Parts: sequence; structure tokens; C-alpha cells
Amino acid sequence: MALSLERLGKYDPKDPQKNRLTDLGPRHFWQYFPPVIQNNYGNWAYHEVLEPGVLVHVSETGDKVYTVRCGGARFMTVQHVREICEIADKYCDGYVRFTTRNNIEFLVDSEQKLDALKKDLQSRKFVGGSYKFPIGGTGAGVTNIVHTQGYIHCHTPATDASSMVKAIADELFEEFQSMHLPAKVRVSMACCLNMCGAVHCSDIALLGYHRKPPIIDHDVISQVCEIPLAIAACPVGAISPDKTPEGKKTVKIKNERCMFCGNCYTMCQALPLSDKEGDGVTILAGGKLSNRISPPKFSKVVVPWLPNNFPRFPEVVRDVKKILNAYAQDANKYERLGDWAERIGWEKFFEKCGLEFTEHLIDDYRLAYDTWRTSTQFKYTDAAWNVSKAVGGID
Amino acid sequence: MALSLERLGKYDPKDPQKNRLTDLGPRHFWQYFPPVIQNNYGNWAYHEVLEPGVLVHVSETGDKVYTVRCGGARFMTVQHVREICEIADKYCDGYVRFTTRNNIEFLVDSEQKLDALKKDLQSRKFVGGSYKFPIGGTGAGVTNIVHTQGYIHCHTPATDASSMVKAIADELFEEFQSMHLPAKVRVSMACCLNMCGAVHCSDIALLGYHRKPPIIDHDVISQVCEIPLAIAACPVGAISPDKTPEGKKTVKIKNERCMFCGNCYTMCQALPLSDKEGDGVTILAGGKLSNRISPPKFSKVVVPWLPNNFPRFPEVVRDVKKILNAYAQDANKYERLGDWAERIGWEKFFEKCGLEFTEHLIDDYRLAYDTWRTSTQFKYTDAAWNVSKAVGGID
Amino acid sequence: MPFEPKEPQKEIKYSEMRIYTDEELNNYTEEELKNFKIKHDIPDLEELEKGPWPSFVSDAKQGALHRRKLADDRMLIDRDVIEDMLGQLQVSFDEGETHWKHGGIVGVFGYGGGVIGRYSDLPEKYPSIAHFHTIRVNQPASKFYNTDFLRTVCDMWEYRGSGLMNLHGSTGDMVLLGTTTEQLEPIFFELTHELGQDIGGSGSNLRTPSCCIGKARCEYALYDTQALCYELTQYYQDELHRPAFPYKFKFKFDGCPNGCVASIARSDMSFIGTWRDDIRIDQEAVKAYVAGEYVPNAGAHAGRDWGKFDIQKEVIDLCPSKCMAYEDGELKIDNKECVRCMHCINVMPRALKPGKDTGVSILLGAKAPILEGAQMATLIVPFMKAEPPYDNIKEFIEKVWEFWMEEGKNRERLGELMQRFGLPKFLEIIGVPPAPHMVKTPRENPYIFWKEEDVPGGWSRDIKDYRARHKR
Amino acid sequence: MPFEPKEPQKEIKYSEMRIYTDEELNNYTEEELKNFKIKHDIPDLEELEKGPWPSFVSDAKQGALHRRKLADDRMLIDRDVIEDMLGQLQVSFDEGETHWKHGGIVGVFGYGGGVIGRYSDLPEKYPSIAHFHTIRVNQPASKFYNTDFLRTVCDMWEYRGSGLMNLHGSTGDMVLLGTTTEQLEPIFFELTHELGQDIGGSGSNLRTPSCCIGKARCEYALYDTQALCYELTQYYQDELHRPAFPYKFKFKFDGCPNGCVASIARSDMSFIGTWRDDIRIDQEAVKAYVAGEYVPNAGAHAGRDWGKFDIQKEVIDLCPSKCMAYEDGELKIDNKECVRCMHCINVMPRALKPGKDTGVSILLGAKAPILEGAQMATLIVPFMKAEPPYDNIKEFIEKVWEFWMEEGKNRERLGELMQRFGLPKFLEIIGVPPAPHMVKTPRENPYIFWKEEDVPGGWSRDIKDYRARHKR
Repeated sequence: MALSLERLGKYDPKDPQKNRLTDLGPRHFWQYFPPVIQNNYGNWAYHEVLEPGVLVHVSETGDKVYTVRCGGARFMTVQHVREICEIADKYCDGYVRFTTRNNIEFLVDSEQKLDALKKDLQSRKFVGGSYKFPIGGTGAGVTNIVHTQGYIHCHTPATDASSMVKAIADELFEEFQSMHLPAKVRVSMACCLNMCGAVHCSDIALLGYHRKPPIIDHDVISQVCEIPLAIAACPVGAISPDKTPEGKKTVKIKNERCMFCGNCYTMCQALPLSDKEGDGVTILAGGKLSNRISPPKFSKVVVPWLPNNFPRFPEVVRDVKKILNAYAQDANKYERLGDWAERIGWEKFFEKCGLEFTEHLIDDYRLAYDTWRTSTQFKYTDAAWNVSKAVGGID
Repeated sequence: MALSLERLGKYDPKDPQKNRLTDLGPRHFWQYFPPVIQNNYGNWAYHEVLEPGVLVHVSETGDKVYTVRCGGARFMTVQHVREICEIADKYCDGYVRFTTRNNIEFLVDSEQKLDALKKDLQSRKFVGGSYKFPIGGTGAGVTNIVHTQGYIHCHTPATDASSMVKAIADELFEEFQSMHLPAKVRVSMACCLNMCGAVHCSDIALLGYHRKPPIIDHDVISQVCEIPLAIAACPVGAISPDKTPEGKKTVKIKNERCMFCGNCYTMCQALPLSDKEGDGVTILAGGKLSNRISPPKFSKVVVPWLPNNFPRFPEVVRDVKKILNAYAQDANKYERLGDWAERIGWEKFFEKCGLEFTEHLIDDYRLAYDTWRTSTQFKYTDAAWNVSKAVGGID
Repeated sequence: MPFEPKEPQKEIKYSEMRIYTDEELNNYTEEELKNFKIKHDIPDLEELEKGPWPSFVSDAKQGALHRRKLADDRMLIDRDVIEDMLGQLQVSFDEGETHWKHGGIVGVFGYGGGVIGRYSDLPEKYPSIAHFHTIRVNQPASKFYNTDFLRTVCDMWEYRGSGLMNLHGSTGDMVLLGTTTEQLEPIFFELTHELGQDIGGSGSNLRTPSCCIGKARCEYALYDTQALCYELTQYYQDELHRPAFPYKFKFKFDGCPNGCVASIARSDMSFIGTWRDDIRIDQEAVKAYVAGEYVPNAGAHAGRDWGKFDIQKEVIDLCPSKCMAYEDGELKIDNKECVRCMHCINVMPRALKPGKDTGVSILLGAKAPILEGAQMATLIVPFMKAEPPYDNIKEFIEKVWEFWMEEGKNRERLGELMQRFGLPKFLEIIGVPPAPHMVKTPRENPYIFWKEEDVPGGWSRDIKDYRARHKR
Repeated sequence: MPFEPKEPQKEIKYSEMRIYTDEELNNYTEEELKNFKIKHDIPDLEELEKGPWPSFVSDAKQGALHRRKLADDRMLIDRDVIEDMLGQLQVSFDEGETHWKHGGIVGVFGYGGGVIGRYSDLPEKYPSIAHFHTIRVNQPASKFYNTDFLRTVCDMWEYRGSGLMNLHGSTGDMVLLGTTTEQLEPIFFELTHELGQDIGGSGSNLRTPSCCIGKARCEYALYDTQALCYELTQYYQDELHRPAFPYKFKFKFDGCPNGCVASIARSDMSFIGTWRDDIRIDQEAVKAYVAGEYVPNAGAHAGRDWGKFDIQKEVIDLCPSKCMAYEDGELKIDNKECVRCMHCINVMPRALKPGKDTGVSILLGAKAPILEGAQMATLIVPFMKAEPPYDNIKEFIEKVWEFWMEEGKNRERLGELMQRFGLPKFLEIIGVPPAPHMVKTPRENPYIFWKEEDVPGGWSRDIKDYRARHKR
């Protein structure tokens, strides 16, 4: 048994069906559990975070497993994965695990093995100086920022993902390696509204955003697209059939109706939206997924647009830190960012974070009415006084 | 100066403009304030409910005004109003006031005058035996039930108002004359979805309801209605133009789309909805108007339909009492009915009130999604076990 | 202190105005009433004479008997109106359907509202209610009356109408139920000339504004609700009587966030009293509440043992913004966190009073379900001083009306128009800057409708430039 | 205890499978790496080598150098792929636009998904990434691996692809980034024949299911998430690879309401562990928490002084249903009021454990914003036992799919279809009785869509009958 070195391997292009195996599914998980996991499967009694990035799980049998969690760019080369394997072989009997948020977890079955592992992980750096395996991402801190492909590998992004995440993660590195926030803060990033990253329920979400309606590639649209599908793709009915002066089938777009969702481009490559000046970043905040204390909730748009200032997105970093700092200072223990904002009132959120409230932040989509404040319960802020002044309510 | 006895009074049909006075507006309020009100206008320090239906307001000057609040059918004859005047003249220097909820208030400026007034009011009964001026309607009780015209004077009702209100008020008479509920309970009644009574934010709302789509009076519709207006009136687009076999303009209705709002009938008399079997009563609960503690909120539909069982609506009375009793027993002090339901969870509301939950109670109109439960936070009730059983979740 | 009416109010003396003598008013005995049967069989209605709550049937029957015993020339419409009305009501119960026709267009000259046509669809059977129109009479602010006025209205209405009325209709008017077309103008002339009293709104008008009891008898009133209600009613008489609106429009005036006239749920423009300084605390009075010397919640709970007053449980813990504390015998309020819900003040009115720098919050767009579902009013203006002559308020009203009259579709309420345009665009048009107090939460969806001028370089782009950078 | 795979799993030994020698794997020095410049100018990317967080640029550069030093015959696609990828990324930064073309249709024979076509729109400038397709590899449940498997994948992928990957993609797959069309089938054959490993889902398929760590290392796991995830993945291989769906469909499996794999926000069908008996309390352990002997919240707060653990403030008061009390040294829970939010258990894991009668709640319809706005999953099945062979779960899944495949429009996610039909109709079609746990509140609008069979006498009426009772 060995991997093939033939150019086409075991595949025979003349008879594609020959020896084809299908529907195997994934490999079974059991074989990848270290013995301490296999032996205590379903028998865990409790766990504890011993220090940021280090957990112990204790079994009913008394067995313990220690986990060291390391941040990782989910984008990796085989060389980096081989280094992970080297560490896993050295300390963990060849086992390693990845989390949903792209952390790398090394598990050992005794405290003695822990120190050497941690020391080794901390010592490894890329030649540029960054850590290869920073330890952290547990408890009341900021864990790894999940993200999408961005310019590295996607055709619809409105910004880049890996660079923005690197820029933010560098600035939030202390919060990754500590647990002094009121509760966990989940930061997520998606490079367009398709949200492969499903960032819509994150404490802080960074979202790539187009602001120019599609350009229509009239010359080719009728060849490369199913025009009716492109028209049907628009959720606001802004696209309708049209003809070019030469009589070719094409579409026209009511630009003022466009909300830049990009669904038309997904369906039709002749309708690109990307634009250097138009594209940028939206920040959402206050979402959560857990049912703990309060039900899960969506993130809200709190910064409508910031420029794609590559490679380090200073404006995005600044506003993320504004939010995180105000939260860290003001929230109660166990209170997630969105619960904090609701407790103090969103009007106070903007005041405390020092973020401007603009008309873009007021919902005007389908369920908008449910977001309007139909009560006299509110707190006075400068934004409220501005309104009062503008309408002659006060001098 | 005197009222005219001429058949046409001061009006000259040959010259309608002669001596016409217009745009006088209402009479000025000041002249109708008893002296103690005039003297203490804007100077009230505090008030207290001395007993159900009896209030004292104390001025910064030390002056006091005592108010006796009496229930009244808002529908009154001049004879009844004259009796009110008689009482007002006898005890109140000729002043009387009505509240927004159709109570009658008699005001006196000293405690001494109070007893005789109360005794007199309590003694007055209609020959049928009912009180003319029951004292109550204050504080943590049930006050007068506001309502609409019903069959007495309206062309669109789906039920009758005065009779239903009388039936309910008879049964809730003790709650009108006492204050032992957790908080005030506002019961309101509207005889169709037009809701002249705007009952949509009441603790308990009774709503007349059609359940058959309009009949089309093809013979006359094109003469008596603007057909385009009738078509435009339908919020769900169920009405479209049609022709009769004889070629007359008419409309057709997609019955399965109809939600029985009656707006088409409001716009076009050739589209009546009323029907003995179709019409009935919906009960809504849990709304409030005050900003006290929790923001105002809409009532929710909790009983989809009950029959128009004239004149005493026993099914409606039964369900109103179910709700009121469960609330009285279970809610905290100061907790309005809707706040109670939210605290215990609506699933528990149905259990505690002994009301059936049917598919009609699940929103499927425009903002429906916002009412869906997107959380695992819920309490187990029999209704939940029914679902689990139906899908094979448990035996 | 009293607000002066624009024109002097004529004083009404019933003794000078009256039509009926005392004998006529008391023209039946208790005994007669007991034995009285109306001309139609009304078993279900008679059932409604039982029970403790005031019976509208018993009342109507006494009205019917009274009319029966009046002389022929002492009333101008049919004697039997009440009996026929009751008879038709019984038939409605029997058949489970109303017997009023879809209204016809009747009214008084030069007015677009205030009168509602009503006709029986069983006119042969109940001829006296064949025409049975309604007149809405604009009630005085907060519904105080004297008996001279009321008795005069009663005489006039008995003489020229059915003698049936509502005190009051849902919008607030005194409603006169049932007269003939012929009597509409005479009644209007009597009302204006003799009673100095106008009729109210109906149809696509400014509807009769209404207000809470306000400073007349409430310590919570944060502005003069009667004065503002009266002033705007007078100032906008034209809008009340001569429709230029897409649909109805309601003002309501609540003196404080307790909202006793339901303005937040029932008015296109809701004025709710508020304050912007600190809640005034009398610490001695707080102690008296804690000690049980004062009765909490103004005595609104009685007859049930809720236990001793517990300031922590009943006030501090129920504060929606949790901005209060009771420590060392002292009540503390962090006023900048207060959302002015009134609960603490309601519970301890002798100890707590709202601030003294008061005004109104203005909320827009409430309505009942028809057409697109009910709406509550949305907070737009957080705080506005409300002092005569109320120019700032009038200016705001007119800005909103201008937009609504320009853009509103037939039968589109303000709230629906706001939904159709979206709040951001609405605010832009009426010239109000956006602020977070207008929403419960910022938007959850990222579907922002950017405008071309927001985006550097605009929206016009050349596909050739794009293709120069990106091969197909 | 271990769940048995349907087919025996072939054991993979890297020593037997490997392509590259140790020398080849370590073919550059630290010094070389420090001095290494790729062939394109990438100033912005080099800026991203600074700072503490792992630099993907530094990693990519080491991959690029490694490739540069491999012999020509030791890789089947262009040596320069990583360098060209980085070069194109720099140009994307410069121009503020991506340079990947809209995908083309590529794949492996007989499968509708798992491979995503990707082409550069600057193929002249970056020829080695002219084709740069993605392959999604179905990760093992909860993403445990051994190094034999990982190293073997690395060798195969370096030999036949770019050597760039994601661990992991957003849906959960191991993602192999960048190979040519020619290598797709050979890679598929290597994966299946040598690695015993299938590819994942893409397009309008069942997407690769994923689960939390579950019973493998979590005391909260209320059902066997890995087992259920594995079983359904195997059972629905056809749905995963051969699209018969209107659009994508995601299963995700969370072991408890803490929701670590975000199933409630990210899956069309979300399985969340729950229990129906009482929370188990170890009162001695509760006392130990109160006494400060145990660290609260499993030690998740550190480095900041939040004060001594206060069970009232940190547990009792934060309970969303207020069903707990700590009295006389004893913790009491009114379990019938509990909404199983996990907070108390999370704070005191040594004292509190969920009940033992466990199963899943099933929620439906979550999705990201496209097309009609984001949705969270809606609670449909409150409690379902989740035991092998999971027939009850499969039956439910298939009922939902049947409806969706029948009625769903092209690119309509389940949640959108549920919205389009309305929850009542959806429930009726899938045969689930309505219950109040499915909604936050009953409907506020009275616009009930009654059905004809609900109404006695039906809807057909004759206008003549009506007119017999009601004159026009």
C-alpha cells in the first residue's frame, strides 16, 4: 500500500468507472481518539480551564486529559501541518484535534507531559517573528477568528479575509491569551454577504460589503448566463430584461433599488459588483449562538462601512477595539456583548463605544417595523439631543 | 336664548350659508372644572385610592378632591344622562366627568360629602335589577370595558358589542368592585377588525371576527362600487377584475387567500362578509399601553374563534374567566397580564389557563418570522409531549 | 394659569335653553317602567336586563317609555326609534348579522366629516330607524362637563333625534346616535348657535383630538394636555372639517408615560409627557413608605394580602433599567440611566416626583390592524418643550403632514407610509437626524440601501475598464 | 461503546504510504527561509509577517521555498503555485478586487459536489494558478486526527496539488486549495482507494455534516453527536453526492444548548442535545463552590478580580426562568420551570449535571442572509430520543425533505420555504401538531387564514339569500 506516483494515479481516463469507489463517507472518528478519550468516552465528570489555553477534563474514572489549545490560521501549508504532526507525534502519541473555530488542540493524558508541550509550542515562531502555535482561545477571552477565503480563493469577496483576520488578531492577541473579559467574545469574519462564514450571530462580526450595483457585461451576458435566473435572483426585483442597441438580450438594473447582496453575480458572472472604491467592511455586533442565559441572537450592524485599507485595516481594527474596550470596561461578569448592549440600551452602546449612529443602521428591510422603538423608554444621549435641537424641541 | 322648537330650527334650507357658524371647535374645558380643580390646576401633590372606586387627590395647597368612579354603559339615553345630572347637581355643584374608558366620575371637595354621594349612587338601580352607577373601576381591578357599536349602530360588525360587554361585565363585576388582582386588567372589545375600539394593546381583548370570504353582489357591484378601489383594498391581493356571464363588470375572489379583514366591504358595499355561522369572537391577551416597567405591547391571539352565542356568550365568558383566574392566581404584584405570560412563557400560559393551542395562533402574516422560537429555551408542557409523540420522539 | 379660549365662550343656562318641562322629563312611574313592554318581542335583550352591570337594555327601555309618553309635537323624529332599534337588535341576534346598511354620504354643508350616515336594511319592519344617522360632537378636553350643558344637549337631542347617545365614542367624541337626514342641519345650527359647540371629525380628516385628565387632577401631568389639545384642535379646524388627507389622522395627548389615553397605540401622532432632569426624591417620604406609614402604589392594591411593602422587591428590582438602589435608608437613582417608566413614581407618589424640566416625546404612526396590521407609535422626537403658542410643535406637525399629503396613497395611514418608505428615508424627508433612540436595535440584516452619492466615484462604471483588469 | 463503522476502516500507515523522504521534507534551512523572496513583489503581504498572530504569509512562504527546492518530478502541478497565489493576492490588495473568475463546472465523475472550480483572471501573469480548484474532504466527526492520516494527506496533496489547505473550511471539511482539472480524478482515486476517505458536499447537496466534540471530551454532551453525525452522513451519502435538492442543506449536531458548532444559526436542521428529567445536584459540591473551594465557571474567568463567587448574583439571579433558589445552604431547582439554558451547569460543572433522560431538540431552517435575510433555526421537535439506529430521526428528516423537494423553488433554503408557506401550513404538511413552544409569542395580528372546512356551512353562499335578509 502506497500513494501512487503515476501522473493519473489509479484513475483510468479511458474507463472512469473502473475500480471507482464512491460513497465511502468520512473516515470513522473512533480510530482518531487517543486512548484516554476512547477509555472515557461519555464518562467525563467535569472540566476546568487551568490557565488560558489549557484545559483539564476529569473522568468519572479519575482519568484526566489535558488539552493545550493553540491559535491557527485556518489557511495552512502542508509544511505547517507536518509541523503539527511532529508535535503530535512527540507529545501526544500521534493524535491532534482541530476545533470548529480553527484552533489546534494537543491532548496529553498527564500533567507531567504538559509543561514540555507548552514550552515547545511557545518556542516555535515563523521566521517573520509571529508565533506558530500561540496558546489561548479559552474562556472569557477572544478565541480564534473564524473567516472565509477572501482574495485568496474566492470569486465574490468584497474584502480580503486572511489579512483582516491577521490584522485584528495581532491587536487582540492579549485577549486571545487571557480571560479577563466579562464573557467570551466571538469574532467572526466573512468576505461577502453570502457569509460562508455565517457570521450573523457573532459578538463581533466583520463583513465584506459591496456598495456599487453590478456592471452589466452586455456583450456576453446572453451567452454566459441564464438571464431569467439572473432576474429571479434579485430579492428586490431590481433586474429586468432588456435589449442592447444591437438587439442582443441583456438586462437592466434599477440601481436605486439595489442592496448589493451580490446574489445576481452568484447566478451570473456577467454582473460583477467588485469595485475598489465601493467595497469595504461592515461591522456587526452583539450576536450569540449559545442558549446560555439569553436565547441566541443576531448581530446588529453597528458600523455601516469602513474602507478596505489593506493590509492592516486600521479603521476596522480601531472600531473593533472601541467596541471590545467599552464592553470589557462596562459589562457584568457572564454578560455577552449583545446582552450588555440590550441591558444598557443600544443608544448607550453607541455612546459608550464612541461610534456614530447613521441612518444606515436603521432597518428598512422586510421585518424593519419590529425594530422600531414603540415606547417612551429610552436614555438621553447626545444623539437624542441632536434630534431635539434639529426639530426645535430645545434650544 | 333658547333651543329652537322650529322643525328646521335656525337652518334655512333655501340659504344654507345664512348665519352659518363653523370651526368653533369644542367648548373650552376650563369652564367645566369644578372650583377645586380650577384652584389646584397643576398643583396636585399626590393621590390615593381610598377604596375601590374612590380616589382622593391632594394638592400642594392642602386642598383635596374626592372622586367616585362609576361604571357606565357608554350607550346611554338622555334619561340616564339627566339622572347623572341630577346627581351632579345634588352633590357636585353641577359638575361631572367621564373617563376615557367610559366611567362616570363624580367629584366632591370634602370627605363629608362623600358618604351621601356613595350611598345614593349605590342605591340606584334599573328596574331590571342592574346597578345604574356601580362604584369601582380603580387600581388593580377590572375597569369598564371599552367597546364599539356592534349591531346597535354599525354596518360591519362580526358580533355584537353591548351585549357581550354586559355579559362579561356581569361576570367580572366583583373584579370591577375590588382591587385584588396583581395589577390592572384592561378588557376591551371591538366588533370587527377595523377596531374602532383599537383593542390591540389590551390585557384582554374581545374581537368580532368574520370567517367567510365576501359574497359578491354581481348584479350591482359595478354601479355601487368603484371596482378598482375594491381591488386595491385587499391587502393580500385576493380580488381581481372579472365579468359576469352577461358581460357586466364585477370581481372575483381567491377565497383561499382571504384573511377576512373586511377592508373590501368597507370600500364596497357589494361585498358583504357577515354570516351567522362564519362570524364569531377571537380573544387576544397580554397587551398593554403603559410604559410602566415594560414597554407597551400588542395583545396576542389566544383563542382563535368562539361562537356568537347571543345574548350572553357563555363560551367567551368562560375563556375570559379562565385567563383572568389563572393570572390572578399566578402573577406577581404589579405584573400585567402580558408580563406574566412572558415571564412564565407562553407555553405555560396556555397550560395554566387551560386553553388549547391551535395552528391559528401561530403567526403567518408579514412579520411572522419574528415570532418563531429560535432557541432551545422552552418549558415542557403536554402540548410539547404531544409533538414529541407525534413524530416518534418518545413513546 | 387657565388657558384662554380664542373666542369668548357663551355661558349656557339650561333654565333658559330647555325644551322640556320637569313634568315631561318625569313622565312615567317606576311601576309603569316595570310593566313596560316595547312593541317588539325582545327576549334576548330582556335577558340582558339581569345581572349587576348597568343594563343598556333597561336604559333604552326607559328611554322608549319616556318617548311613548311625550306628546306628539314634543319630538321631531319618530316616537318609536328606540323600540325599533331594540327590535332590530333582537333580529340581529336571531340572524347573527347586523341590519345596518353600508353608510350613505350625509353631512352638514361645508364639512367633510362629523356625521355618519346610517340606514336600516329592514326599513319596512323598523320604519322609524330607516334613517338613523350619527353625529359626533367634539367633547371638551378631558371630558369634564356641567349639567347645564349636558341637560341642554339632552333636550336638543331628544327633540331632534333618538335621545340615544354614547358617552363617549372610541375616539373621544360625544356621539349622538340616530336622527334623520332632515334634522342634521338644524342640529348643527343648534349646536353652533345655541351651544357654542362644533362637531367632531370622521372620514379622512383630522379626527377629534383627545387628552388625558392632565393637570386638572393628576400629579403626574408633565405638560398641559388640555391646553395643547384645545389649541391644536382650534388651530387645525380646517384639517378637522375639510379633508385634504389621504386617510384619518389622530392626535392624542398623554400627560406622562403611564399613557391613560392610549396615544401610543391609537394616534398617528402621540404626545407623551416626559422630563429631562432628575426625579425629585423626598427621602423622608421614602422612609414613610418603607415603614408602612404611607400606602404604596397609591392604594391601588387592596383586599388581598401581598405582604408588607418591600421597596427592594416592589420598586428597585422592577426598575426596567436597574438604575435605583436603596442603601442605608436612602433611595438613590442614577438618573442618566433612567428610562422614565413611571413605576417608582407610581408606587411612591408621595416620595417621588418627575423632574421639573418637562416636555413631550413625540411618537408617530400608531394604528389598528386595518390595513397592513396594527402598529404602535414609533419614538421620533425624544424631547420637545411644550409651551404656548406651541410653534415648534405646529411646525413639526406640518412637516409630517406635508410629507404624508404628498406621498400617502389613498387610505394609507402615516404609519403604513413610514413603513413603505422606511424609517431612514422618512427621517431624511422630514429633516430629522437619525438617532438610536428611534429603534429597539440597529438592523440585523446587512442589506443597506446605499445611495450613489455615498460612494466615491458614483455608480457609473465601464465594463471595459473592469475587463481590462479581469479577463473573462 | 464505540460506534462501529459500516465497513471496516483500513488502517493507514504513513511509513507505507509516504511519497517524500525526510530529506525532501526538510529541504531548506532556517537561514534560507529568512532570506527567501518569492518571485513577485509582495510588500503588503510581507507587512503581514509581523505581529504575534500566526502569519499565513510566513507559512505560505515556507511552502513556496519547500516547493522550490523539490525536484521537478516530485510534484505534478506547477512548482510556482504558492508564489503566484501570493503575487495575485498582492495585486488584489493593490486593486481592491479579487482576481478569481466566477467558478466553472468541474468535479469528479458521478458526484454533484465536493469540488469547486477556480480560475485566475490573470492567467498570463500567474500561469501556475490558471486552474486552481478546491476539493472538500469530509472531515472525521469532531476533527480528531492521527498523524499517519494527516501526513499521508499532506504528501498526496503536495504531489498532486498546491500543498495549501484549510483546516478547516466553514462547513467543516478539510479543504484542499488549488489543483488542476487533470488531477481531480487521480486525487479522488487516491483519497478513496488509499485513504479510505470520501469528499464532502457543495452545491445543492446535503453539505458535509458536522458535530461538536460531544462525549469524546465534554461532560455536557447529551447524546452521541459523533455517532449520529457519522450515521447520518453515511446513510445519506446519496444526498451528499448526487443533488436532488432545491439548494444546499446542512445538518449540524450540538451536544447541548451551549451550541459549540453553531447549529442553531448555521444548519437547515439543527440537533441540539437536551434532557427531560431533573438537573442532578451534588449539594456538597455546591457548598464547595460557595466556599470558594472550587473555581466557578470551570475557571473560564481569570486575571481579573470579579470578587468572591456569589451564587445568588452569578447563578440564581441570572437564571432566565428564575427557577432556582439557594436557601439554608441548599440549592433548589424548580425543574418544571427550567428552560435548560446550561448557565448554572456551566458555572458549577462539579455540582450540577443535566438529567439522564436525554435526547435532542430539533430546530429547522437556519441560514445566512442570502437570499431573504438571515434566519435562525426554529424549534419544531421539543424532545426526541436519539438512539441507534435513529429510525425516528431519519423518518423525520425524510418527511421534511419530501416537503422541501416537492415545494422548494430553485435556490430556496428550507427556512425560506417555511416562511413562504407559513409555519401552520408547514406543520400540517409534515404532520406535526402545533404547539406553543414553536413560537416566542402567539400571533399579534388577527389575520387568521381560516380554511373552508373550518367553517360550518362552508364558503359558498348565495347573494339572493343574503339579500332576502338584507335590503340593499
